[in-house]
Amino acid sequence: MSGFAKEFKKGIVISNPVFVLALSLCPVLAVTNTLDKAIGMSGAFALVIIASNLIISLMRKMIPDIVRILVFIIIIATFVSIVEMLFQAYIPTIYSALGIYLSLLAVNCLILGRAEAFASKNKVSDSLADALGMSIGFCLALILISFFRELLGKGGITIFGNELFTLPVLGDHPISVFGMSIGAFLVMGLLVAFFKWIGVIKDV
Amino acid sequence: MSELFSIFIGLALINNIVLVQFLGLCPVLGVSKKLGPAVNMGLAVTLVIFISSALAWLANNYILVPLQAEYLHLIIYLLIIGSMVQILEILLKRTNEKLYKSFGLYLALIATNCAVIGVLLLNANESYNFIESLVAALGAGAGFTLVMALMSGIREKLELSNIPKAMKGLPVIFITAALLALAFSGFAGMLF
Amino acid sequence: MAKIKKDNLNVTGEEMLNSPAPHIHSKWSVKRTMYLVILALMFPTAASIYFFGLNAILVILTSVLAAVATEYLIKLVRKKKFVMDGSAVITGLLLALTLPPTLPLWIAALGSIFAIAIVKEAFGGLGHNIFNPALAGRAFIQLSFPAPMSVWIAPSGFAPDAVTSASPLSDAFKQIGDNFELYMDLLLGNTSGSLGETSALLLLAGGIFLIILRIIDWRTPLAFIGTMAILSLVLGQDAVYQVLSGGLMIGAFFMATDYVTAPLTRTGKIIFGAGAGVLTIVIRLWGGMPEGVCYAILLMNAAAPLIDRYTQPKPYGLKKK
Amino acid sequence: MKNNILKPKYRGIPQWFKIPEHKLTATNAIQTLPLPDRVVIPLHQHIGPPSYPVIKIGDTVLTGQKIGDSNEFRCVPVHATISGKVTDIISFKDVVRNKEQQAIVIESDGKDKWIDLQTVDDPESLSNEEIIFKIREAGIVGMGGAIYPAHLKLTLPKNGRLETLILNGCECEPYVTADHRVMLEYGEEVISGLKIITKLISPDNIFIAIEDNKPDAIEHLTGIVEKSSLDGRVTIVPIKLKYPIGARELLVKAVLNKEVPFSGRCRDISVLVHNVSTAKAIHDAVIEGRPFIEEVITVGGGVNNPQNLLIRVGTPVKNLIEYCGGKNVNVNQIVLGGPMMGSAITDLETPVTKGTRCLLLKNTKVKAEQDCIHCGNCLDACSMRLNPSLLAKYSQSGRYDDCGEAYIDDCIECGVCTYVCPANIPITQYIKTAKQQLSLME
Repeated sequence: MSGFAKEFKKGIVISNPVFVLALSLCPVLAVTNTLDKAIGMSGAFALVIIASNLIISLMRKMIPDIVRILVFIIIIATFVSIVEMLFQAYIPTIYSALGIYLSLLAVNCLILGRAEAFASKNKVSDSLADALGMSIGFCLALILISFFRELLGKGGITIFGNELFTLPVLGDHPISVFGMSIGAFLVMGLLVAFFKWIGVIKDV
Repeated sequence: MSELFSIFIGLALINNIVLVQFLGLCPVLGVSKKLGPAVNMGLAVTLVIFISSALAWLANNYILVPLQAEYLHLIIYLLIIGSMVQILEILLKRTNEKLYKSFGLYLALIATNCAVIGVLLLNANESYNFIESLVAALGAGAGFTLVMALMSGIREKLELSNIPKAMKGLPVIFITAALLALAFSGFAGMLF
Repeated sequence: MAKIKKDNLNVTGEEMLNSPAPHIHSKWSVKRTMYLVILALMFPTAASIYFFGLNAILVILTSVLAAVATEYLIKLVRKKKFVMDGSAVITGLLLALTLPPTLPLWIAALGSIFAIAIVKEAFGGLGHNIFNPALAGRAFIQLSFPAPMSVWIAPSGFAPDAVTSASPLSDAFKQIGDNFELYMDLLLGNTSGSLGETSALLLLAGGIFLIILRIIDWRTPLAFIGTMAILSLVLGQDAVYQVLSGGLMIGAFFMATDYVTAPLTRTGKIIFGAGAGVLTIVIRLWGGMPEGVCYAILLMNAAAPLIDRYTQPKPYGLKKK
Repeated sequence: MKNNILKPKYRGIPQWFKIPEHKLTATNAIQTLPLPDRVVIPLHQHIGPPSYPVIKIGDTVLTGQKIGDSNEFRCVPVHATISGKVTDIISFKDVVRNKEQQAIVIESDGKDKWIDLQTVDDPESLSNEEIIFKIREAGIVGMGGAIYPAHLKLTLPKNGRLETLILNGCECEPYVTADHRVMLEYGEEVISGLKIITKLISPDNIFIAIEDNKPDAIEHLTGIVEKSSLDGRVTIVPIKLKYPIGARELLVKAVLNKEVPFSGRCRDISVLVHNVSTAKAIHDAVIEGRPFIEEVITVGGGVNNPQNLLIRVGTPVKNLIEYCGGKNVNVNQIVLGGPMMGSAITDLETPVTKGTRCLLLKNTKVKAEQDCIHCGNCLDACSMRLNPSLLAKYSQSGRYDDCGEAYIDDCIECGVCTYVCPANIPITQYIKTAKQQLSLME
């Protein structure tokens, strides 16, 4: 089980997919203006990466080397399509808020990267741990970024319609830039800088 | 005519594909260290977006819609892009060795570039007609190339700057992107 | 082989300074340049205080103090020496001059903090920033707080009853008055608008002061204002009005000439000014933003490294290829 | 026939960067420095391969006797500048060329006994080869700062000729007045040297370029030319004084409105530039048979009594300062050469070598280097139209190849960029470092 724990931990801290590897940034930045969207995206991401890692790891001996990337893409795209349909059916508000970025999970470098670098070479349990670790790391990063963006860009935090709290001055005059793409780049840049500064992230 | 112009300006400047829609960020972070490669990448992406937009529109309107299989559009688009990149690579290699050498490396990367698939999905979402799709593709390509060129110019300057240690690398590029997006916000609400 | 003996080398025993050539230096220094710019900025600052009274003083003080304090804190965190070279004061002052007089002070401070911390110091401080800090700060708060950023009051000096009125660039204002009076008001500054954007004449005076002292190059403002004037005529606009109103004067003389963020070369400066002129008129006529100068300069800032790259002078003796 | 006066075509760096002249010693007649007790004569005082000692420690030498030479054609010999005994051959740190080299120490016997001098009355009686041999044997190097062996410049390329000769009387460095005094006091010798050069290369056009702040020198030389056989062939060009107009690249531009090709030489556009003091040395060598052992140097700045001195090569700096009344209290830097291009020395025993035109004592405040603010001053001031700030930044970050691509070879190291830099960045120093690194890479 130590192997499982190791792979699990790796995804959350040591090579956090978002902050350290700087992979799959387009969903990260696009959907983090509210916590709701970030959580929705994290869920979709987890479903797709776990399912595709599982399938690819199971099929790893069957897939011919020469077309493996194509096969991975088709497997991932299939799962993305399934998740899309699930979201559309059960949580339509989040589905429409996520827009094309949900479909874009299909070309997510992170999912494809894990499939190619890990799942296609390792046994099922390790691949599953890897996928779980990556999902949680991804989820934590998204929640962190969206927390700051929503706090500053909306002046308070609201989760699924429940208002948690509102800031005194910013509640009336939120710094709406943080809800825009500028805020996404800004928060992302400052967070990575902060992690580098306190030494969590080493220079790559 | 003005509608087409609005679509072009919309994707190139107002809702810049990179700075506002976050599409194609990986090459902006990865291949923008030097101007030459950055612009080549931009042009290659523009070419791929343009051709695959045309193919995707045809596939969508003549295959998927009649068959009522729109849920398959993601997979179809990916197949179109993948095979097109492959064909382009072979064609370039056969016809123009020099161009292949300057483009070839990036072509493979483009297959998974979210800018390409993103534009196809946007076209489908907005249900643009054929011409509109092509103009949107050109606008997106122009916006992408512009940001690549500006970013590489800035990064060449940053190479010689005394950036704080914690800011070096990714953080300063993100901040630059943020400020670039701030500058581009001047185009917001532009109407012709 | 013996070396020359050290003990009889120096007659007086004093240590002589060993520094590289050249051994003389001009009067130019960063501090001198910065303080001369501040001096030139005193013209529009005085005008803003004359026209907007206490409001102006408060906004300017807040913005400048926030800028200097932010720079000081960041140098402290980075364990670098804080030098009062005046650049933070310029940023704070320039930012304040682009703000409306009634802006809540905390917003002005926020703009200053953003300008110094993110736009300037994150890139390594003076000399390393890509974008003009004051303008980026203004764009930041303009985008975040569009409502308080577009409250304009008529100039009333220290009188307490401020009346909101239309900004010169808003459409409502364009209808009023006979042209000559409007021009005179714009020239003298007797209009509503941002703190420092009111009096074109005093901005011009400050700018010419800097040009005479060779602190700024005449090419940038001339290309900027010239392009604006010509394009206005071509597009059937009132050229005098387009040139005198809004932030063009302060932008052309004080923002577009910012050393750090503008091109180095002379040709580059002309291209920079002309490009900013074109973008300003495009944003003014077709854009959704009330004023284009700020964004035009920021966009040209982004292009400045590329402009520099393609306008390097041809070195002496180099044959054209 | 009257010699025409030409208007210069290039006016140097912009007016607002003009460097103060400080030519305080322009009216001080040249004084001869008393012979030193001891001279230190470096063996490598020119551009080209070094020379080697031809005497041994303990030998007795006469003034003007050759003490160092080598078989290399591009090498020039060095001579004893006083009579006496060779006491030592030491290792010597040459600050001007920033390298370690050998130097011969001679203790004076106080008699200044010369070797036999072969005088020639009419240079026309000698063949060109004989003259060039005499110039080489006399150890003459260019006095304009480049210390390039004079005989090499005077040897015509095979089947080629040099169409234009420019005699350089521009002395643009602040403080320095040595050439100015040479033109006034040794005008006849200068023109005689010019005649010899003219005989050697028979140019179509001869120009004498003198800065317009020396009207007396212009007048004096014009008078001598009019009385000489060169009358009618010479054009006098008064040049507007703006540092670094005396550099040959810029002088060619000012006089002929032509540019020396990139990383080329004046010779490539069929031009020869010679300094007035070199012309005088050529006269001394050919007509009077005297080797190059004396030169005129300005001692300026923080001495009690600034002077133009005629000194023997190898005299320690200390002697010059003492003769000029000692240094002022606040002096903290001694510069061998002009204030713009000279090298600071920390050792008062440092000998004055061939081609040194100035000894400057000054008070320098070292200012801390700040970050570049992109003001563009250096770009506007650079006469060679380079981008010094970029070169300095490339050099700072060790990107020497990029320096090469930014045309660093064009830099003449005049120091103007550093002079005008508001951020006190030692741009010239960075450029020199990069050039050194680039030459090491080759």
